[in-house]
Amino acid sequence: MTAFDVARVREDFPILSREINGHPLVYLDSANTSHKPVQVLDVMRTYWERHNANVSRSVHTLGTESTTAYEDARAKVATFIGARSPDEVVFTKNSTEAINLVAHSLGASVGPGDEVVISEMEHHSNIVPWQLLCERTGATLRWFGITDDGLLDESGLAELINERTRIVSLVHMSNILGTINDVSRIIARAHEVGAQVLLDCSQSVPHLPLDVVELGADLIAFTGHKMLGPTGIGVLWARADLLREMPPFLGGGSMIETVTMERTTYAAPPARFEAGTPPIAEAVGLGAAVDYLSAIGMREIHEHEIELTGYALKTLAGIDGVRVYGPGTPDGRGGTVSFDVAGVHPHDVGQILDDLGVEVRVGHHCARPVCARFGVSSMTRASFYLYNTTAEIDALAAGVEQVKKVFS
Amino acid sequence: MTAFDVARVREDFPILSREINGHPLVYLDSANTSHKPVQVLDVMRTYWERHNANVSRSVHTLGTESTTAYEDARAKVATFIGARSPDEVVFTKNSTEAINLVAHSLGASVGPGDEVVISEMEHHSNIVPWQLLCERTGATLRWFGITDDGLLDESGLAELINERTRIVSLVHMSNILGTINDVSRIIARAHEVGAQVLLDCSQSVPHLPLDVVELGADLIAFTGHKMLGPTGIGVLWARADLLREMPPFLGGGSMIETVTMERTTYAAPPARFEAGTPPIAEAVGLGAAVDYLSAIGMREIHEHEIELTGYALKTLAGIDGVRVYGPGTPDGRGGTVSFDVAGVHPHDVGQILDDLGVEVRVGHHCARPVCARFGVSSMTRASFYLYNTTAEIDALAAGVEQVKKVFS
Amino acid sequence: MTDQLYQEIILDHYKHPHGRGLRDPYSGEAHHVNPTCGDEITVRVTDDLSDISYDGMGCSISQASASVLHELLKGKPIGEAAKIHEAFVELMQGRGQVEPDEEVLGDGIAFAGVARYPARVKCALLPWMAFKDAAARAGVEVTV
Amino acid sequence: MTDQLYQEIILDHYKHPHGRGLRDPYSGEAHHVNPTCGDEITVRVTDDLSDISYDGMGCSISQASASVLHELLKGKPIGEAAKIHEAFVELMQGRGQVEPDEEVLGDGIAFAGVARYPARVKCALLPWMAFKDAAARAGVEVTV
Ligand SMILES: Cc1ncc(COP(=O)(O)O)c(C=O)c1O
Ligand SMILES: Cc1ncc(COP(=O)(O)O)c(C=O)c1O
Repeated sequence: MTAFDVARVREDFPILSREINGHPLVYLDSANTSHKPVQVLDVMRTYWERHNANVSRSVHTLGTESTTAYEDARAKVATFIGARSPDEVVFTKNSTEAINLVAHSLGASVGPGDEVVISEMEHHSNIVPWQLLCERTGATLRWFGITDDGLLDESGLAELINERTRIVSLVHMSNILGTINDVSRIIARAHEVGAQVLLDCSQSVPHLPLDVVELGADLIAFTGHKMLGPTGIGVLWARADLLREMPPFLGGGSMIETVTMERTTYAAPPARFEAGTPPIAEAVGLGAAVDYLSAIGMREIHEHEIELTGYALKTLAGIDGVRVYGPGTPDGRGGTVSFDVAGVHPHDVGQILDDLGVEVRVGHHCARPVCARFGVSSMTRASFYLYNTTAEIDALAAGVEQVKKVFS
Repeated sequence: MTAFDVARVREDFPILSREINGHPLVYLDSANTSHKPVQVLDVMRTYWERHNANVSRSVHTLGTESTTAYEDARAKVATFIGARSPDEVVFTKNSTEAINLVAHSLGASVGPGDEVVISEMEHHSNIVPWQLLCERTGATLRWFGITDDGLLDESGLAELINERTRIVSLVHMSNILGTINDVSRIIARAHEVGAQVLLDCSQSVPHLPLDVVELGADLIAFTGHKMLGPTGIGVLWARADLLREMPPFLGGGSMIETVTMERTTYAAPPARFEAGTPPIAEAVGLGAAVDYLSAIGMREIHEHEIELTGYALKTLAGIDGVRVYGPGTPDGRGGTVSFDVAGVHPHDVGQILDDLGVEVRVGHHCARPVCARFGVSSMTRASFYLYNTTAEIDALAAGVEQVKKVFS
Repeated sequence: MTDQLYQEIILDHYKHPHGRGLRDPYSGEAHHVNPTCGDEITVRVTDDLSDISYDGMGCSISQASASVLHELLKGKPIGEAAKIHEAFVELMQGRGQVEPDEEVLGDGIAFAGVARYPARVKCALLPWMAFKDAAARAGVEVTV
Repeated sequence: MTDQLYQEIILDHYKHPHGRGLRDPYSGEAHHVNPTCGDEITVRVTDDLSDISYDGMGCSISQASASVLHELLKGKPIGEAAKIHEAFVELMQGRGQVEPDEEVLGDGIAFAGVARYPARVKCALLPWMAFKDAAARAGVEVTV
């Protein structure tokens, strides 16, 4: 593909031809979950109809084909994020499990007096695992704040990350403010004091070109269903040398070397962290998703989204009574735009928009501390992906006018 | 369906028309993973092409449809196992996660001096989580042995399960010996001393009519991919009152009530145990699998498998040099038959069989202690499901003769 | 479509809520949260239901529902309040199949349309569930 | 099909293994397990490779591979052993695309067919990986 052609892209997504309440579907909720192109669905169907078997356990032909398909998917994901080796890629069920895995495995050596640092901008999935870890171990949880512009407040960096800090876990792109955090200074400081850095890339990997070596974090987590893949699959990437030292989290089949009644030894990574039958078809689907994204080009996708975001910010700014949260220009932010319609509760905004076929998310977006920070209990959020158009943003704007009419 | 018609059943499974190495596929590895009927694949495809959205988070139409589909699947699974309420059904990624969940959640109140009881017959997924729990907490792991006939050795029951016992976790049907454990005495004894009983029903729920209330255990675990469903989904069932008292395991989105920086409170079960975006399409697929199984009838399926097992035991007994492990008759055992061909390593048996299109599993079947108990490092296993035929067992027998020829 | 949901009666109660604000004295209080959207409500009751007061943040449906609750249950004999409570919950959980009785539910019948929106049923029920808890803490059982 | 896998040479080595059994003296020992199937092998080497002894349980491929390893590497100068080791590993990991050199690999060329069976490559490599570890422990690096 030479030029990005959104009309052609849309043809790959059967659901986009659906009607909602008599209107064409305008899906602006991809930060919640993305739709799947036929290319992904077909690969999974073929897997099930031709190659289905369990992996890593059978010498038979189907088992070998399945294992190859599963490991090829791992290699594709590794290439997609610039990992040095497929062995750095662990398949989990979603981002949330990947983060919990780290909280338990790296967290196993954390104790009283140690500190874990997160931020006020985190998704609940990057808050609760650390609260639970601190409860289990007596470590202290500390937080970066958010500036009025919706950026990480780094003013206290040198004190916040100190020699007691063991783990720093931050969102790379906020799922509510859209902010793309430039984490280079924080990573540098963390490494200075010997702390490990986990980045929650659930919103960045699907939308930006990302290279783990350049990024410089020690671990990252992301999730398949937000990047055109199926539900039931997520990824933990970690530096090979770190992963090798991490103790297992879930125990069971396929993560062992030898099991005896007295004592069990564990397989090398990534197997060590993949107990039980993994999400095989889902990994294969994610591999196909990554192929699809790569064929179009992550740079092209990102540029398309910058265009949409700029258009949306301008359009929403032009509507009386609408206030946008987070950075006001597409610089340093992704295609996730949360806003408020004066005097109307987001639930009601979302309901009226749905009536017009416009699907946005309303609520606290699993990021309640961000809502609290901005003094609201919830927000309305429109989020974009490669298949969205500026015409859909016009539909959103028309919907917001309708909202104002109903609640005037 | 009035009478069980295996030819008609086979038509629903596209993969069964495949050829392997020039021979029709003879798939005898369903204890490892089962194939999927078109009915399941179609439901998932329709979900993705028409209703795809995240659950429990969106008020829009797609979100409502997805949530309904997901919760309907929970209700179907609940009915399938006779649960008193859908709220007793927690979706996990597989059996292994379900068992680890229990080991962490129930296990959180276990300490030094406490005892956990499992058996020598367990799958690694029901061994390693308990070894890890005992390492974390200082509790003691104790084991039921296996008799020469491949049954649980209950001779030491009264001492083995005592007032120090907190959790008893046992396999309901062995994935290697085929034994269906009559666990009634063990459950009675465990309840006498106040211990909770988890049954690993990974092999029983797919193959037998099962009612959790009759069974009498406190919790059970099973896995979607072994019961015509997709990978990426498993189930933990637990009594509502027990589940309500269990602390969370994984932390993240959707399992919370309120999150603040200081303190988080948790949702009621099942949501409390489903952190992050759940395997939505996979749950929908499992719901369709349960519909398919119920339409045919679990009793009919079980009877078909008893017939196959009887035929297989007789056929294998008639081959010189073949030794079958586990119970010698279909009484009290399921359609999973492990055997040994004298003088030939299982890897080689499996390879020659695969050459003839016959797919069996070889190795330790994630149950190394069972192999050790019977003095071997591995076994060859044929396992049956509703789509298998006696003709396929004849193909297995012919294959074993070929094995003997090559290695004579 | 959403005309069914946003009936005039509901919008009226939303814009002009009855009995809003927390008052003393009271015998039982409960605070409920909708975990999906973060909406909250606090309800207080006296043990004879002579006052029901409430405050919170929420959408039009949950706010109007609280106002209707106040109007319907305040000052009612306990047995009657229990019946109205049950009728409202039944209406909400009826997936749009239950025919509401205006004699019992008064303005509450405007919520019949909400029952067709599973995601919003929780909003409508939020004050009613909080009321039930508050009443229980005041020693009043509103289960019939 | 499996004729490619179960070449006569392999079956011969399996039925009549060369140099099998653990012997003293030795300078390095390693025990390796194939986690999938539970197969095991123990390999011992002297620091001049004048003896390589082994024992274990395993399938025809892993057992024959150990026998061939013994035949090819025992008594070889370390540099040459390293080359043969590398050639064998390369052949196994070549997915059937590598043409084996009989000059270097001798009976080892019979394993060319194994490379087409990903599930069995681990079996063939099990003794070679154990040997490498044992040699390292004896102070001998077999990486070229
Ligand atoms: C008895 C038994 N328990 C547990 C498991 C683990 O199931 P899963 O791999 O789906 O977690 C299996 C199957 O692999 C099994 O047969
Ligand atoms: C920033 C961020 N982190 C974590 C998650 C959790 O992802 P999942 O629900 O797939 O585990 C999400 C999405 O829900 C997210 O947006």
